[in-house]
Amino acid sequence: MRLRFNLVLGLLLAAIVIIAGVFAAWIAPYHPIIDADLMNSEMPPSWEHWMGTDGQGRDVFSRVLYGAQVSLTVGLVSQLINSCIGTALGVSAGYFGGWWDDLVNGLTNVMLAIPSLVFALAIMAVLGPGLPSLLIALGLTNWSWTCRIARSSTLSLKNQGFVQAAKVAGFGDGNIMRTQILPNIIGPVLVMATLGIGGAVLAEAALSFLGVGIRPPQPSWGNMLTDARELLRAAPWAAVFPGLAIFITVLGFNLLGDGMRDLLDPHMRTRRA
Amino acid sequence: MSKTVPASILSVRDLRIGIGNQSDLLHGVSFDILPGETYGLVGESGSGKSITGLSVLGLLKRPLQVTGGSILFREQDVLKLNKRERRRLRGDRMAMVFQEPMTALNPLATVGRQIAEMFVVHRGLSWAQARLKAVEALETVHVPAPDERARSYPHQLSGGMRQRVMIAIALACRPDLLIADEPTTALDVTVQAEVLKLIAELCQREGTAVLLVSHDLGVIANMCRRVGVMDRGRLVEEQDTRALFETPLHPYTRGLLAARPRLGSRTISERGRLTELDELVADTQRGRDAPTLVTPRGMLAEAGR
Amino acid sequence: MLTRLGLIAALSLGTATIAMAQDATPTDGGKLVFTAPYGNSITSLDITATPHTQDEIVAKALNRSLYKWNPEKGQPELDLAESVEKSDDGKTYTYKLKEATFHNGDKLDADDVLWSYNRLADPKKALPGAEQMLQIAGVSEFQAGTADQISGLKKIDDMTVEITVTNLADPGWNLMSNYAPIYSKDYAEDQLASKPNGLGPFKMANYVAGSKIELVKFEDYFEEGKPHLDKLDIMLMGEASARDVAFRNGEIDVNILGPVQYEAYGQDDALKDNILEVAEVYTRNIGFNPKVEAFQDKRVRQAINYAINKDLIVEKLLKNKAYPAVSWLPVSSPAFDRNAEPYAYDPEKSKELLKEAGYETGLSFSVTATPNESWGVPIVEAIIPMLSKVGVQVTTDPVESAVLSDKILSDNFETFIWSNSSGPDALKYLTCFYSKTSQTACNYVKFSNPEFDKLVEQAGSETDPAKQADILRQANNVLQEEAPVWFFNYNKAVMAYQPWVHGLKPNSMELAIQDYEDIWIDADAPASRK
Amino acid sequence: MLRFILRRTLQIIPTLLVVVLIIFVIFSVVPGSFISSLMSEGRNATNADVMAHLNQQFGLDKPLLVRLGDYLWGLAQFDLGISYRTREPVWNVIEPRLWPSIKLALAAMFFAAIIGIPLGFIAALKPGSMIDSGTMMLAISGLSLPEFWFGLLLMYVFALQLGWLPSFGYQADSIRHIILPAIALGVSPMALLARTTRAGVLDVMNADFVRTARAKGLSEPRLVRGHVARNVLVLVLTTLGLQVGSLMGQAIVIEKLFSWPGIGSLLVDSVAARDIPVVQGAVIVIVLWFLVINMLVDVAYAAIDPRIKVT
Amino acid sequence: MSTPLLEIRDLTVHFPLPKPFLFGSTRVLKAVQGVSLTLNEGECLSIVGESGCGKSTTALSVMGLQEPTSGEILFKGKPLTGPNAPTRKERARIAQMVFQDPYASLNPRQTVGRILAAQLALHDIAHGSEASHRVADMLSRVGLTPDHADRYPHEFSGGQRQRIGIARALMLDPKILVLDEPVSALDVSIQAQIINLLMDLQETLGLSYIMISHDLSVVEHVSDRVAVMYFGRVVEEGDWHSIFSRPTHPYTRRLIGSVPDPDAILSGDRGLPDAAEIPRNARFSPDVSRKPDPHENVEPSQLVSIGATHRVRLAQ
Repeated sequence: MRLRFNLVLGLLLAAIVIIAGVFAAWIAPYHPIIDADLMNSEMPPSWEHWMGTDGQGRDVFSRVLYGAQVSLTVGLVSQLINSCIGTALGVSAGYFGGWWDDLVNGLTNVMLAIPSLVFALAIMAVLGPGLPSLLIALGLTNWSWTCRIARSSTLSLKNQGFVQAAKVAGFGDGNIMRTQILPNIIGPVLVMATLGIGGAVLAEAALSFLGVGIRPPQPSWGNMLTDARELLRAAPWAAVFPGLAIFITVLGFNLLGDGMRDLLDPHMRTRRA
Repeated sequence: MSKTVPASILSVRDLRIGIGNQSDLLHGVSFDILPGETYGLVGESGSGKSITGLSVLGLLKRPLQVTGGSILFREQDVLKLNKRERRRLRGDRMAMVFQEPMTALNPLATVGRQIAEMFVVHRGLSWAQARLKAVEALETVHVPAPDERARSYPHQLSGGMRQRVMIAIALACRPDLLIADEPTTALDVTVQAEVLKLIAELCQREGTAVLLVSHDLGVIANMCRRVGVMDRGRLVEEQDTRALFETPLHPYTRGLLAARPRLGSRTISERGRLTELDELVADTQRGRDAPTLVTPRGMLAEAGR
Repeated sequence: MLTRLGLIAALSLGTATIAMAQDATPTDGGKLVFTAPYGNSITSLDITATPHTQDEIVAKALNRSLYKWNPEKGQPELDLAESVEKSDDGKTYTYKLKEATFHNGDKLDADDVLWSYNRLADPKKALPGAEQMLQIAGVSEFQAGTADQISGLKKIDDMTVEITVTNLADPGWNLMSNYAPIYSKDYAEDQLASKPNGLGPFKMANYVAGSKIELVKFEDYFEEGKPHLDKLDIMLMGEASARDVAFRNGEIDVNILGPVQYEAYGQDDALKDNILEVAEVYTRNIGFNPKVEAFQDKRVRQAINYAINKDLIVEKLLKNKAYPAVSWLPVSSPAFDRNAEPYAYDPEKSKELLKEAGYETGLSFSVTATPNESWGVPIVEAIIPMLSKVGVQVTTDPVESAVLSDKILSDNFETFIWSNSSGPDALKYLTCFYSKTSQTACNYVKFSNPEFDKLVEQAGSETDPAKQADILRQANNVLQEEAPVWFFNYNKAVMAYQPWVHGLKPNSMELAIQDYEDIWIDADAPASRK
Repeated sequence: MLRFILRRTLQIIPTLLVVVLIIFVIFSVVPGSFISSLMSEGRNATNADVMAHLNQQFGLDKPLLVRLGDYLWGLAQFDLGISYRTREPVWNVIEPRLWPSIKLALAAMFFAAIIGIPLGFIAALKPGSMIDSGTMMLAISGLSLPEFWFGLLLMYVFALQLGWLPSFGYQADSIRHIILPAIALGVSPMALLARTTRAGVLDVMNADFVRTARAKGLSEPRLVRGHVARNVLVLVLTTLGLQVGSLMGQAIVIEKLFSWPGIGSLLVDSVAARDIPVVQGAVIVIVLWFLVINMLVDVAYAAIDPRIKVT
Repeated sequence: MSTPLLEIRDLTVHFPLPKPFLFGSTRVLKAVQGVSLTLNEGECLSIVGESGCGKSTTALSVMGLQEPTSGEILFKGKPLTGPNAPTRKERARIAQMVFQDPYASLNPRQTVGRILAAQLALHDIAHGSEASHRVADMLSRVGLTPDHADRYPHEFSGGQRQRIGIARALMLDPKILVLDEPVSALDVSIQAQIINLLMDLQETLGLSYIMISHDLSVVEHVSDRVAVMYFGRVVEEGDWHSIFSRPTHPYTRRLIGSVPDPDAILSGDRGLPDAAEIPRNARFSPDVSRKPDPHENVEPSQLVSIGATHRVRLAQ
């Protein structure tokens, strides 16, 4: 019951955000950058501007839609990078063990110890603001949990019969990791990634707040929110809607992740059985 | 004659278990256990023997639930008791030993404390007094250096020792009924022998009735005077143990007995095939109440003898 | 160079409005909770070690210099000296020092002045305040290592100092700097950063790094009857929105306002009467790098000036917390041409000019910008749609503030948006566009125009202030015509204060820097301020 | 036990070394320098001679490897170097920020624990119920808002509208000042703790030994107290430790917003000013805090869980 | 005597234990200590013993899944260990393994057909339809139907999975099959089917088995020869009949005596076995009630022959 409810709600919210992002160009009534009319800045929501206009006189609704594109790209791509790094390191470390495992473990600990926001901040300082930098900064700094999970799952899988059987049958280590181990840890890795998407969206907002986010005037929810924080009294809609968008996205992906986790959780499964 | 027949300590009548209102896991099982008697329930995985044992104590996990029938313990239907009354019976009058002694003990508490808890909860002793009793209980189950062991944590003990601790917990309050659910399955064969012997010894001494649930006919034969054979949620046969082995009535029982290689049965000349279960019992015959089930209290005669 | 003494005396505050009742008699006692709005920390309590305004806000309470800036008159005046005598050649000044006491009890004497100025100029110490010493004779030899001490500094007696300068300019402009305070020669130098010892009206009581500085009245302060306050807390608060909440909540007594708050406070009956605004001497601009070919064409630069509706940006984004710029010099400058009109918003003319220059289409450039709300990325965001209407594509090159100057000085930009000092010393700041001024000095756009050069040279050798102002006015107009930058606005600094606060001054140099000794609070102050 | 602590302490060294290296490498290629940050206000051009002298004074004219070597050599002698910005020893810059930072981290964690753990318990006791859904949704909602946004919200509501609490600042002896930043910082670990606790309770409630405890006839309260709570704690402890450990580094935004004089805001300021020695020092402190907390967690494990041998 | 099919010589496997910090030497868990065994063509050799006795480690060493600390394993006289060991692929054609847990031994993400066919492609034996043909063939051979190839493991019962596991092990046509507790996870009724299947396959395919088991009744039924392991060592070894009819080492006796056998109990031959009742034989130092410490070296001892095919460990 809970399972379905949260999972469905999560899926629904995530789907809304994804659709908004993918079809932004078709849905959005205005161009998010060029269609700026300073004369009509800070207009409250109306028929022409469903979510009002911001301080620059741009349509908040359109910018929220295009922002979905950016925020989703940030979330999905950076998590994809994280998942790939984490999984590759975690699986190989768990599978081979030995010095490589020690090395990966050490690196994971280092990554856990350095606050990811600080790390991302430093990388952004090097690469300069902008979407590609952001993807790299967030993609390189958040893989330690995935790595840990991939490693521990691999450790428990590698002594299971089917992995042993593949070894006995003569398959190479790479092949075994790819065909035997990877498909069986994709669940928990996916859960981590889903939860991470929300984290990345929030991290984008935090970095924007610190002045190193997406390159304006490209709209992202983070920099919309940062721009609008001064307008909270004068034009609350300029802040509320991107804030709401972040809220919905993070909530959606978190619910999705939790729901997936419950789905993979043997307790919950027996409960339903 | 009937006056010499003692009342059963446990009388299960038409017990049904399922999820929701469907009784698809246990389709009405009835049996009796007399005071001091060791009764065996044998069956393969999924036959419903374990949930039968658990349901007597009221330990079924959601969403499993008893959907019908009655469980009379000392002539009182425990299903009609409220939660609190039922809890008071548990541990005190009826106790249980589980299969996996490693996970069945709390890893973070000393075994002494886990035994002592029984006296605190059911006898109202102080922890200090209970501890002394716990050491005594460990002594009873032949744990060497009980005083020292009482301070140990479960992980510091071997599997056999842990199962002894479980038995000490179960028998701490001298219950009338002990339900032993595969008590030795996780143990090595030499340890298994010792543990079984211990259960038999203690229960005989205290006159505790035992419901022994096992998949191993050997274990059942060792321990029980009467056996019920379960298959697919039904009790398909119930007999005196010796009779069961000599003249199994239900085809499933026959199949079960035949399918198992017996120690010493091989002849030097050749390595024979084993009889497979489905050669003896057709699928349609499985899990059906057969006329082989004598009565729920089939052994009255013997009890009175 | 010629003296410009008195030239700026006429510095007009034009639009500055002083709503405070300054006539009431100050009462003593109480506590003021001031804010330093340019960050969440200060760099050092030793102002000589840092060039940041944020630190100056604190230093102003702790230290005194030989001169001080008089915000009302708009010129430097003597502070630690009772009197000064100028030699006939106008290059040697003899100061009679005041009786003053340092916080540690030391008395001010001539050696302290010599020691302080020598220390500032010492190249091994690499202090930012060294810039203020350059006018003193002998400093360059001292810095080059050819002299052991600065020849232009002489002690006459314990309370008399003689300073020789290299040109005719009033040394007060340099020596009033808060970055060039007088320290006690007998005080351990390495203690200055943590236990400052100055001549200022307040002394350190408690410093919570990254949070606040608590100061208490210095009883032996040399000005009689001052300071009025018993205590002064300076809160380090960089977040405008947080400051807003704190001010409205009565937790702080003054708040430097950003555009949005300026508008909001102005519309709020409870707040609008206690606002102090002043035209600051900063010009915000977008500088065009001539290394982009199009920017070598005057018509392109003018076209951009025509294409942007700066009045609208000032009104909408800056909420009128700025004055649309005409040319480089700010309205408060004596050389400001009151008859000059700023570039009008005229997209048609802009298109025409671009067409003439051959950039009808295809002109695109990026603006290197910091996140600053008044002269950073938000402004660029606003000009993007405007310029796109005349066919010019603009992108942003957002950078951290630490990187902006780096990129500019290393010529690594197409255009930048910045806020630059443009006063009060008009000649000094127009000289930035002199063709021989290097890019790393302040000719960031490598401006070179013979006509302009001639005017600047002429102004430099003109001794009559009025004539000089005239010439500079012409130069300024040439600059407008040539449009080496997009002239955006002159800053209007705005400070909100609680109604019980009195004695704040409209300081056009930097509004956040106040003469704390003159501030007092009245009986209406809440209990927490008493 | 002592030996364990000693060994863990030694293990910190390589981690720290790698961290120092990473930061060093990153900031050696970062654009902008301490010198250029001096004129970031765009007001006065700083004298070129002064800049050159400064470069020399801080050894910035030396090759990168020499600088790294110097730094590591200093570090080995517990010398963090001299701050470019304040020209004081780095430790003098960091030290006053340490206690406020620790205080905030602990306060945030306290908030997270007293709200998150009970929420998780409540949710797990009736899995699948509306209570479960509700509490978990609440917990996740808490972390679904950007920190600074949530912080501003708290300011507006509790400081401005209700006037209950001060909106900013640090006061050594005041609990009132720490409440809002602690809540703002604590929401995300709170949500995580609620989740972990819920999963942990579900896990433990399904454990065989809880079934044993039920079979022993324990009442639910006794069961939870005697058998569930400690075992859940073992599962939650890791999360708790990791969170306390990383809170110091996560507090950047909150510290900036609430003008809290912690390591995080020092770090951001130092990054902005390219004051590399302080950046290094602050990161080292943050990482040390993380590692030490995790060591303490391991020690706590040994105290709670007899299965873990500390040698 | 001809070269045995497989020969294990003095196999020793040590597992390092976490090193104590700074002080103390590295400690090892001596899982297998000097085990020597031979397997002849067409024979079923069973290794019995209780958990932790080293029987599984021995089997894993044979499969190349565990690197021996010392000793060697020879296949037809050629070493399977050491520098001249065959590659993993080459070894696959020699020996295959059937695993204990039928639920963990099949990749849940692959269809049965893929599980079986993948190795054919790897070894370049058959591809495409030829491979599926062979898979179908093998499936019928182990008592399943060809259409089972399209299903996923979770659609099968435990017994069926074990059949799939056997099929997988046979795809490469190996000479030796190592059976690691092949029926202990199965229900009694299924056990018989699998045992019968294994015996049938051995005969028709001429396989040699090494069976690891703790279940003495199964061992007795299936084996040709039996080795009893106790704490890393072989304590008694011989043909099945000698071991079961004349168990000589006290541990073997105790092991056999502990099996709860209904027939024996019901016929009254034996009651509940008791460790104390096991006859002590001074010659064999049968102190089996005290567990040897697996970390320490046991004093050297050797196996002595007490019959043509029967050897027993003699402690000095």
